[in-house]
Amino acid sequence: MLLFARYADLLGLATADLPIEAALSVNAVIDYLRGLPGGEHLPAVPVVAVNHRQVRGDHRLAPGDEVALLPPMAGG
Amino acid sequence: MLLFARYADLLGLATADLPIEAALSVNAVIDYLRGLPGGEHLPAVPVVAVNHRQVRGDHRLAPGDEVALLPPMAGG
Amino acid sequence: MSFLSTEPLDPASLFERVLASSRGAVTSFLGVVRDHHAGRRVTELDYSAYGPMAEAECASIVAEAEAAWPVSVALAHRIGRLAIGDLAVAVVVAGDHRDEAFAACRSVIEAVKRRVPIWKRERYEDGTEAWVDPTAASGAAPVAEGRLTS
Amino acid sequence: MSFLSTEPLDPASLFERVLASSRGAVTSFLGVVRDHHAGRRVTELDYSAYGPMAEAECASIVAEAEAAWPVSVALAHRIGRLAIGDLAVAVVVAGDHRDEAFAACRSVIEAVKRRVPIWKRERYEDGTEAWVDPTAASGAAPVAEGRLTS
Repeated sequence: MLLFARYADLLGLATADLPIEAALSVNAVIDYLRGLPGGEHLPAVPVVAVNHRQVRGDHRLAPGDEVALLPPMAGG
Repeated sequence: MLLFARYADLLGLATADLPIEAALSVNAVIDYLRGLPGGEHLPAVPVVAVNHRQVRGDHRLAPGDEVALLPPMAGG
Repeated sequence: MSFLSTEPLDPASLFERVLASSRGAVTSFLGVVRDHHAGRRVTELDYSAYGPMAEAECASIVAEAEAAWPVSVALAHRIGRLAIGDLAVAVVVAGDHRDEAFAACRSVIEAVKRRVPIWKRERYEDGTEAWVDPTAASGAAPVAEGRLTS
Repeated sequence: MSFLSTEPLDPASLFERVLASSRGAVTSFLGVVRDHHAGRRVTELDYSAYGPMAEAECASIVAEAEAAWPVSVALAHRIGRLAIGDLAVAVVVAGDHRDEAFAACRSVIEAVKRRVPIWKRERYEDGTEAWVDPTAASGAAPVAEGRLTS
Protein backbone atom coordinates (compact mmCIF):
# COMPACT_ATOMS: atom_id res chain seq x y z
CA MET A 1 0.00 0.00 0.00
CA LEU A 2 0.95 3.66 -0.43
CA LEU A 3 1.69 6.31 2.18
CA PHE A 4 2.15 9.99 1.47
CA ALA A 5 3.48 13.21 2.94
CA ARG A 6 3.22 13.43 6.74
CA TYR A 7 2.00 9.85 7.14
CA ALA A 8 4.98 8.57 5.15
CA ASP A 9 7.20 10.59 7.48
CA LEU A 10 5.46 9.27 10.61
CA LEU A 11 6.00 5.63 9.62
CA GLY A 12 9.24 6.19 7.72
CA LEU A 13 7.68 4.39 4.76
CA ALA A 14 6.33 5.43 1.34
CA THR A 15 5.03 1.93 0.63
CA ALA A 16 4.14 -0.95 2.93
CA ASP A 17 3.46 -4.62 2.25
CA LEU A 18 0.35 -5.78 4.03
CA PRO A 19 0.13 -9.18 5.73
CA ILE A 20 -2.81 -11.25 4.50
CA GLU A 21 -4.91 -10.66 7.62
CA ALA A 22 -4.57 -6.85 7.27
CA ALA A 23 -5.63 -6.87 3.63
CA LEU A 24 -9.28 -7.74 4.33
CA SER A 25 -10.76 -4.32 5.03
CA VAL A 26 -9.70 -0.71 5.29
CA ASN A 27 -10.13 -0.80 9.08
CA ALA A 28 -7.81 -3.82 9.28
CA VAL A 29 -5.22 -1.92 7.25
CA ILE A 30 -5.42 1.06 9.61
CA ASP A 31 -5.15 -1.18 12.69
CA TYR A 32 -2.07 -2.83 11.22
CA LEU A 33 -0.40 0.50 10.40
CA ARG A 34 -1.17 1.81 13.87
CA GLY A 35 0.83 -1.08 15.30
CA LEU A 36 3.95 -0.11 13.35
CA PRO A 37 6.59 2.22 14.85
CA GLY A 38 5.24 5.79 14.53
CA GLY A 39 1.77 4.47 13.67
CA GLU A 40 0.43 5.60 17.04
CA HIS A 41 0.49 9.18 15.70
CA LEU A 42 -2.02 8.41 12.93
CA PRO A 43 -5.40 10.07 13.46
CA ALA A 44 -8.37 7.99 14.62
CA VAL A 45 -9.98 7.96 11.18
CA PRO A 46 -7.41 8.65 8.47
CA VAL A 47 -8.60 9.11 4.90
CA VAL A 48 -8.06 6.00 2.77
CA ALA A 49 -8.40 5.63 -0.98
CA VAL A 50 -8.81 2.36 -2.83
CA ASN A 51 -8.13 2.43 -6.55
CA HIS A 52 -8.05 6.27 -6.45
CA ARG A 53 -11.36 6.68 -4.66
CA GLN A 54 -11.96 7.59 -1.04
CA VAL A 55 -13.65 4.74 0.86
CA ARG A 56 -15.03 4.19 4.33
CA GLY A 57 -13.43 1.98 6.98
CA ASP A 58 -15.76 -0.96 6.38
CA HIS A 59 -14.73 -1.13 2.70
CA ARG A 60 -13.65 -4.73 1.83
CA LEU A 61 -10.43 -5.13 -0.10
CA ALA A 62 -9.88 -7.36 -3.11
CA PRO A 63 -6.60 -8.75 -4.45
CA GLY A 64 -4.83 -6.19 -6.61
CA ASP A 65 -6.52 -3.17 -4.97
CA GLU A 66 -4.32 -0.08 -4.75
CA VAL A 67 -4.69 1.13 -1.17
CA ALA A 68 -3.43 4.58 -0.14
CA LEU A 69 -3.41 6.45 3.17
CA LEU A 70 -4.03 10.18 2.59
CA PRO A 71 -3.03 12.96 5.02
CA PRO A 72 -5.13 16.16 5.06
CA MET A 73 -5.01 17.56 1.54
CA ALA A 74 -3.33 20.90 1.03
CA GLY A 75 -3.48 21.67 -2.68
CA GLY A 76 -4.54 24.96 -4.18
CA MET B 1 -25.28 70.38 -21.73
CA LEU B 2 -24.34 66.92 -22.95
CA LEU B 3 -26.52 64.14 -24.33
CA PHE B 4 -25.36 60.59 -25.01
CA ALA B 5 -26.26 57.43 -26.86
CA ARG B 6 -30.01 56.84 -27.20
CA TYR B 7 -30.96 60.21 -25.73
CA ALA B 8 -28.71 61.97 -28.23
CA ASP B 9 -30.46 60.01 -30.98
CA LEU B 10 -33.93 60.86 -29.63
CA LEU B 11 -33.25 64.59 -29.65
CA GLY B 12 -30.87 64.57 -32.59
CA LEU B 13 -28.36 66.47 -30.43
CA ALA B 14 -25.10 65.60 -28.67
CA THR B 15 -24.97 68.98 -26.94
CA ALA B 16 -27.66 71.52 -26.16
CA ASP B 17 -27.47 75.11 -25.06
CA LEU B 18 -29.80 75.80 -22.15
CA PRO B 19 -31.86 79.00 -21.88
CA ILE B 20 -31.28 80.83 -18.60
CA GLU B 21 -34.61 79.75 -17.09
CA ALA B 22 -33.80 76.03 -17.71
CA ALA B 23 -30.37 76.26 -16.09
CA LEU B 24 -31.71 76.67 -12.55
CA SER B 25 -32.25 73.05 -11.51
CA VAL B 26 -31.98 69.56 -12.94
CA ASN B 27 -35.77 69.28 -13.08
CA ALA B 28 -35.93 72.50 -15.11
CA VAL B 29 -33.38 71.08 -17.54
CA ILE B 30 -35.40 67.89 -17.99
CA ASP B 31 -38.63 69.87 -18.52
CA TYR B 32 -36.90 71.97 -21.16
CA LEU B 33 -35.52 68.93 -23.01
CA ARG B 34 -38.91 67.23 -22.91
CA GLY B 35 -40.33 70.18 -24.81
CA LEU B 36 -37.85 69.75 -27.68
CA PRO B 37 -38.70 67.59 -30.73
CA GLY B 38 -38.19 63.94 -29.68
CA GLY B 39 -38.00 64.93 -26.01
CA GLU B 40 -41.38 63.37 -25.35
CA HIS B 41 -39.66 59.94 -25.52
CA LEU B 42 -37.40 60.69 -22.54
CA PRO B 43 -38.25 58.63 -19.45
CA ALA B 44 -40.03 60.26 -16.52
CA VAL B 45 -36.89 60.42 -14.40
CA PRO B 46 -33.76 60.27 -16.58
CA VAL B 47 -30.37 60.01 -14.88
CA VAL B 48 -28.54 63.33 -14.80
CA ALA B 49 -24.94 64.00 -13.84
CA VAL B 50 -23.55 67.36 -12.84
CA ASN B 51 -19.77 67.71 -12.94
CA HIS B 52 -19.45 63.90 -13.40
CA ARG B 53 -21.66 62.98 -10.45
CA GLN B 54 -25.20 61.69 -10.51
CA VAL B 55 -27.60 64.14 -8.88
CA ARG B 56 -31.29 64.25 -8.00
CA GLY B 57 -33.89 66.34 -9.79
CA ASP B 58 -33.93 69.06 -7.13
CA HIS B 59 -30.19 69.68 -7.53
CA ARG B 60 -29.54 73.43 -8.11
CA LEU B 61 -27.24 74.35 -10.97
CA ALA B 62 -24.45 76.89 -10.83
CA PRO B 63 -22.80 78.75 -13.71
CA GLY B 64 -20.15 76.59 -15.37
CA ASP B 65 -21.68 73.27 -14.24
CA GLU B 66 -21.25 70.43 -16.74
CA VAL B 67 -24.70 68.87 -17.03
CA ALA B 68 -25.15 65.49 -18.77
CA LEU B 69 -28.21 63.34 -19.48
CA LEU B 70 -27.33 59.64 -19.13
CA PRO B 71 -29.29 56.79 -20.74
CA PRO B 72 -29.30 53.38 -18.99
CA MET B 73 -25.67 52.34 -18.68
CA ALA B 74 -24.55 49.26 -20.56
CA GLY B 75 -20.86 48.82 -19.91
CA GLY B 76 -19.19 45.56 -18.97
CA MET C 1 -4.30 56.19 -14.80
CA SER C 2 -6.69 55.58 -17.66
CA PHE C 3 -9.39 52.91 -17.42
CA LEU C 4 -10.89 53.35 -20.88
CA SER C 5 -9.02 52.26 -23.98
CA THR C 6 -9.76 52.33 -27.68
CA GLU C 7 -7.01 49.72 -28.17
CA PRO C 8 -7.51 45.96 -27.55
CA LEU C 9 -7.27 45.19 -23.83
CA ASP C 10 -4.18 43.40 -22.55
CA PRO C 11 -5.25 41.33 -19.53
CA ALA C 12 -1.66 40.12 -18.96
CA SER C 13 -0.61 43.66 -18.05
CA LEU C 14 -3.47 43.89 -15.53
CA PHE C 15 -2.40 40.59 -13.96
CA GLU C 16 1.19 41.81 -13.76
CA ARG C 17 0.09 44.97 -12.03
CA VAL C 18 -1.82 43.22 -9.21
CA LEU C 19 0.67 40.35 -8.89
CA ALA C 20 3.23 42.94 -7.85
CA SER C 21 1.22 43.26 -4.62
CA SER C 22 2.54 39.87 -3.36
CA ARG C 23 -0.95 38.71 -2.49
CA GLY C 24 -1.79 35.02 -2.76
CA ALA C 25 -5.27 34.87 -4.27
CA VAL C 26 -5.89 36.40 -7.69
CA THR C 27 -9.34 36.47 -9.31
CA SER C 28 -10.42 37.94 -12.61
CA PHE C 29 -13.44 38.67 -14.71
CA LEU C 30 -13.19 39.14 -18.47
CA GLY C 31 -16.21 40.17 -20.53
CA VAL C 32 -16.07 38.92 -24.11
CA VAL C 33 -18.30 40.10 -26.98
CA ARG C 34 -20.76 37.35 -27.82
CA ASP C 35 -22.36 36.64 -31.19
CA HIS C 36 -25.89 36.77 -29.82
CA HIS C 37 -27.99 38.83 -27.44
CA ALA C 38 -31.66 38.65 -26.47
CA GLY C 39 -32.20 36.02 -29.15
CA ARG C 40 -30.65 38.00 -32.04
CA ARG C 41 -27.41 37.40 -33.98
CA VAL C 42 -24.94 40.17 -33.22
CA THR C 43 -22.27 40.96 -35.82
CA GLU C 44 -20.41 43.77 -34.06
CA LEU C 45 -20.93 46.48 -31.51
CA ASP C 46 -19.86 49.92 -30.54
CA TYR C 47 -19.12 51.09 -27.01
CA SER C 48 -19.27 54.81 -26.36
CA ALA C 49 -18.66 56.62 -23.09
CA TYR C 50 -18.98 59.91 -21.29
CA GLY C 51 -15.21 59.80 -20.98
CA PRO C 52 -14.31 62.06 -18.03
CA MET C 53 -17.15 60.78 -15.87
CA ALA C 54 -16.47 57.15 -16.83
CA GLU C 55 -12.81 57.53 -15.83
CA ALA C 56 -13.83 59.13 -12.53
CA GLU C 57 -16.39 56.39 -11.79
CA CYS C 58 -13.87 53.63 -12.56
CA ALA C 59 -11.38 55.28 -10.20
CA SER C 60 -14.06 55.49 -7.50
CA ILE C 61 -15.06 51.85 -7.96
CA VAL C 62 -11.45 50.67 -7.65
CA ALA C 63 -10.84 52.88 -4.60
CA GLU C 64 -14.03 51.69 -2.92
CA ALA C 65 -13.13 48.02 -3.44
CA GLU C 66 -9.62 48.56 -2.14
CA ALA C 67 -11.08 50.28 0.92
CA ALA C 68 -13.70 47.59 1.54
CA TRP C 69 -11.32 44.62 1.27
CA PRO C 70 -7.54 44.11 1.56
CA VAL C 71 -7.12 43.78 -2.20
CA SER C 72 -5.40 45.34 -5.19
CA VAL C 73 -7.66 45.95 -8.19
CA ALA C 74 -6.90 46.52 -11.88
CA LEU C 75 -9.70 47.52 -14.24
CA ALA C 76 -9.94 48.31 -17.96
CA HIS C 77 -12.83 48.84 -20.37
CA ARG C 78 -12.58 48.99 -24.13
CA ILE C 79 -14.38 51.71 -26.10
CA GLY C 80 -15.12 51.90 -29.81
CA ARG C 81 -16.03 49.29 -32.39
CA LEU C 82 -15.61 45.70 -31.17
CA ALA C 83 -15.86 42.42 -33.04
CA ILE C 84 -17.23 39.11 -31.77
CA GLY C 85 -14.70 37.56 -29.40
CA ASP C 86 -13.08 40.88 -28.48
CA LEU C 87 -12.49 41.64 -24.83
CA ALA C 88 -14.82 44.44 -23.63
CA VAL C 89 -13.91 44.63 -19.94
CA ALA C 90 -11.28 43.17 -17.63
CA VAL C 91 -11.19 43.15 -13.82
CA VAL C 92 -8.24 41.57 -11.99
CA VAL C 93 -8.09 41.42 -8.19
CA ALA C 94 -5.34 40.19 -5.88
CA GLY C 95 -6.17 39.49 -2.24
CA ASP C 96 -4.60 37.72 0.68
CA HIS C 97 -7.43 35.18 0.67
CA ARG C 98 -9.83 33.90 -1.94
CA ASP C 99 -12.98 35.01 -0.09
CA GLU C 100 -12.12 38.66 -0.46
CA ALA C 101 -10.59 38.25 -3.93
CA PHE C 102 -13.82 36.72 -5.25
CA ALA C 103 -16.06 39.20 -3.40
CA ALA C 104 -14.12 42.24 -4.61
CA CYS C 105 -13.94 41.02 -8.21
CA ARG C 106 -17.68 40.42 -8.33
CA SER C 107 -18.43 43.73 -6.65
CA VAL C 108 -16.26 45.67 -9.12
CA ILE C 109 -17.83 44.21 -12.26
CA GLU C 110 -21.35 44.80 -10.88
CA ALA C 111 -20.46 48.41 -10.09
CA VAL C 112 -18.95 48.92 -13.55
CA LYS C 113 -22.18 47.74 -15.17
CA ARG C 114 -24.36 49.84 -12.88
CA ARG C 115 -22.41 53.09 -12.50
CA VAL C 116 -19.98 53.74 -15.34
CA PRO C 117 -21.51 55.86 -18.14
CA ILE C 118 -20.76 53.56 -21.06
CA TRP C 119 -23.28 52.65 -23.75
CA LYS C 120 -23.41 49.75 -26.14
CA ARG C 121 -24.89 49.80 -29.62
CA GLU C 122 -25.32 46.40 -31.22
CA ARG C 123 -25.43 45.71 -34.95
CA TYR C 124 -27.40 42.63 -36.00
CA GLU C 125 -27.00 40.34 -38.97
CA ASP C 126 -30.04 41.93 -40.67
CA GLY C 127 -28.24 45.29 -40.64
CA THR C 128 -30.36 46.89 -37.92
CA GLU C 129 -28.84 48.37 -34.78
CA ALA C 130 -30.05 49.07 -31.25
CA TRP C 131 -28.87 50.64 -28.04
CA VAL C 132 -28.68 47.98 -25.36
CA ASP C 133 -30.75 48.79 -22.28
CA PRO C 134 -29.99 46.37 -19.43
CA THR C 135 -32.87 47.89 -17.45
CA ALA C 136 -35.42 46.86 -20.11
CA ALA C 137 -37.14 43.49 -19.83
CA SER C 138 -35.50 42.07 -22.94
CA GLY C 139 -32.13 43.66 -22.23
CA ALA C 140 -32.24 45.50 -25.58
CA ALA C 141 -34.00 48.53 -26.97
CA PRO C 142 -37.24 47.81 -28.84
CA VAL C 143 -36.75 46.55 -32.36
CA ALA C 144 -38.81 49.46 -33.67
CA GLU C 145 -35.94 51.78 -32.71
CA GLY C 146 -33.48 49.61 -34.54
CA ARG C 147 -32.81 51.97 -37.45
CA LEU C 148 -32.74 55.30 -35.65
CA THR C 149 -29.25 56.25 -36.76
CA SER C 150 -28.38 53.50 -39.19
CA MET D 1 -5.35 15.67 -20.41
CA SER D 2 -2.93 16.27 -17.58
CA PHE D 3 -3.82 18.63 -14.73
CA LEU D 4 -0.59 18.35 -12.74
CA SER D 5 2.61 19.91 -14.00
CA THR D 6 6.15 20.12 -12.70
CA GLU D 7 6.75 23.04 -15.07
CA PRO D 8 5.65 26.63 -14.36
CA LEU D 9 1.96 27.08 -15.11
CA ASP D 10 0.94 29.05 -18.18
CA PRO D 11 -2.40 30.73 -17.42
CA ALA D 12 -2.57 32.24 -20.90
CA SER D 13 -2.94 28.77 -22.40
CA LEU D 14 -5.82 28.00 -20.01
CA PHE D 15 -7.55 31.25 -20.99
CA GLU D 16 -7.10 30.40 -24.67
CA ARG D 17 -8.63 26.98 -24.15
CA VAL D 18 -11.86 28.26 -22.53
CA LEU D 19 -12.11 31.35 -24.77
CA ALA D 20 -12.50 28.95 -27.69
CA SER D 21 -15.93 28.12 -26.24
CA SER D 22 -17.34 31.51 -27.43
CA ARG D 23 -18.84 32.20 -24.02
CA GLY D 24 -19.09 35.78 -22.83
CA ALA D 25 -18.12 35.70 -19.15
CA VAL D 26 -14.68 34.44 -18.16
CA THR D 27 -13.58 34.14 -14.52
CA SER D 28 -10.33 32.88 -13.08
CA PHE D 29 -8.64 32.02 -9.83
CA LEU D 30 -4.85 31.94 -9.53
CA GLY D 31 -3.13 30.78 -6.35
CA VAL D 32 0.27 32.38 -5.82
CA VAL D 33 2.90 31.22 -3.29
CA ARG D 34 3.06 33.77 -0.48
CA ASP D 35 6.05 34.61 1.67
CA HIS D 36 4.21 33.99 4.94
CA HIS D 37 1.78 31.49 6.43
CA ALA D 38 0.27 31.21 9.90
CA GLY D 39 2.56 33.99 11.09
CA ARG D 40 5.83 32.46 9.84
CA ARG D 41 8.15 33.59 7.03
CA VAL D 42 8.07 31.02 4.21
CA THR D 43 11.10 30.77 1.92
CA GLU D 44 9.94 28.03 -0.44
CA LEU D 45 7.64 25.06 -0.57
CA ASP D 46 7.23 21.67 -2.10
CA TYR D 47 3.99 20.27 -3.48
CA SER D 48 3.73 16.50 -3.78
CA ALA D 49 0.79 14.48 -5.05
CA TYR D 50 -0.66 11.02 -5.33
CA GLY D 51 -0.42 11.48 -9.07
CA PRO D 52 -2.94 9.09 -10.62
CA MET D 53 -5.61 9.85 -8.04
CA ALA D 54 -4.97 13.59 -8.23
CA GLU D 55 -5.39 13.53 -12.02
CA ALA D 56 -8.61 11.53 -11.67
CA GLU D 57 -10.01 13.90 -9.03
CA CYS D 58 -9.18 16.96 -11.14
CA ALA D 59 -10.96 15.39 -14.10
CA SER D 60 -14.00 14.64 -11.91
CA ILE D 61 -14.07 18.19 -10.52
CA VAL D 62 -13.99 19.70 -14.02
CA ALA D 63 -16.65 17.30 -15.29
CA GLU D 64 -18.91 17.97 -12.30
CA ALA D 65 -18.65 21.76 -12.76
CA GLU D 66 -19.36 21.49 -16.49
CA ALA D 67 -22.40 19.33 -15.68
CA ALA D 68 -23.67 21.66 -12.94
CA TRP D 69 -23.38 24.89 -14.98
CA PRO D 70 -23.20 25.78 -18.69
CA VAL D 71 -19.47 26.50 -18.49
CA SER D 72 -16.11 25.41 -19.86
CA VAL D 73 -13.41 24.84 -17.21
CA ALA D 74 -9.61 24.70 -17.45
CA LEU D 75 -7.59 23.62 -14.41
CA ALA D 76 -3.88 23.16 -13.68
CA HIS D 77 -1.87 22.55 -10.50
CA ARG D 78 1.88 22.79 -10.17
CA ILE D 79 3.84 20.07 -8.35
CA GLY D 80 7.41 20.14 -7.04
CA ARG D 81 9.52 22.88 -5.52
CA LEU D 82 8.01 26.36 -5.80
CA ALA D 83 9.45 29.75 -4.95
CA ILE D 84 7.65 32.76 -3.50
CA GLY D 85 5.52 34.35 -6.21
CA ASP D 86 5.21 31.15 -8.25
CA LEU D 87 1.80 30.12 -9.48
CA ALA D 88 0.56 27.01 -7.64
CA VAL D 89 -2.90 26.56 -9.11
CA ALA D 90 -4.96 28.07 -11.94
CA VAL D 91 -8.69 27.76 -12.62
CA VAL D 92 -10.24 29.46 -15.65
CA VAL D 93 -13.97 29.27 -16.37
CA ALA D 94 -15.97 30.58 -19.32
CA GLY D 95 -19.76 30.84 -18.99
CA ASP D 96 -22.60 32.50 -20.84
CA HIS D 97 -23.27 34.70 -17.82
CA ARG D 98 -21.19 35.96 -14.94
CA ASP D 99 -23.33 34.34 -12.22
CA GLU D 100 -22.45 30.85 -13.36
CA ALA D 101 -18.86 31.73 -14.29
CA PHE D 102 -18.20 33.04 -10.77
CA ALA D 103 -20.07 30.17 -9.08
CA ALA D 104 -18.28 27.47 -11.07
CA CYS D 105 -14.83 29.03 -10.58
CA ARG D 106 -15.33 29.25 -6.82
CA SER D 107 -16.72 25.72 -6.66
CA VAL D 108 -13.77 24.27 -8.59
CA ILE D 109 -11.07 25.84 -6.42
CA GLU D 110 -12.89 24.75 -3.24
CA ALA D 111 -13.13 21.19 -4.55
CA VAL D 112 -9.45 21.18 -5.54
CA LYS D 113 -8.47 22.15 -2.01
CA ARG D 114 -10.80 19.61 -0.41
CA ARG D 115 -10.53 16.59 -2.68
CA VAL D 116 -7.32 16.46 -4.70
CA PRO D 117 -4.55 14.45 -2.97
CA ILE D 118 -1.83 17.08 -3.01
CA TRP D 119 0.34 17.97 -0.04
CA LYS D 120 2.35 21.06 0.72
CA ARG D 121 5.56 21.17 2.70
CA GLU D 122 6.71 24.63 3.69
CA ARG D 123 10.29 25.65 4.45
CA TYR D 124 10.71 28.60 6.83
CA GLU D 125 13.44 31.19 7.10
CA ASP D 126 14.85 29.43 10.22
CA GLY D 127 15.44 26.30 8.15
CA THR D 128 12.63 24.23 9.67
CA GLU D 129 9.91 22.64 7.54
CA ALA D 130 6.33 21.51 8.12
CA TRP D 131 3.52 19.79 6.30
CA VAL D 132 0.62 22.20 5.94
CA ASP D 133 -2.61 20.86 7.44
CA PRO D 134 -5.56 23.09 6.45
CA THR D 135 -7.77 21.08 8.85
CA ALA D 136 -5.63 22.07 11.86
CA ALA D 137 -6.54 25.21 13.83
CA SER D 138 -3.38 27.08 12.86
CA GLY D 139 -3.41 25.81 9.29
CA ALA D 140 0.07 24.32 9.72
CA ALA D 141 1.51 21.25 11.38
CA PRO D 142 2.80 21.76 14.94
CA VAL D 143 6.21 23.36 15.10
CA ALA D 144 7.48 20.35 17.09
CA GLU D 145 7.22 18.28 13.89
CA GLY D 146 9.17 20.84 11.94
CA ARG D 147 12.36 18.86 11.47
CA LEU D 148 10.94 15.41 10.81
CA THR D 149 12.62 14.92 7.44
CA SER D 150 14.90 17.90 7.21
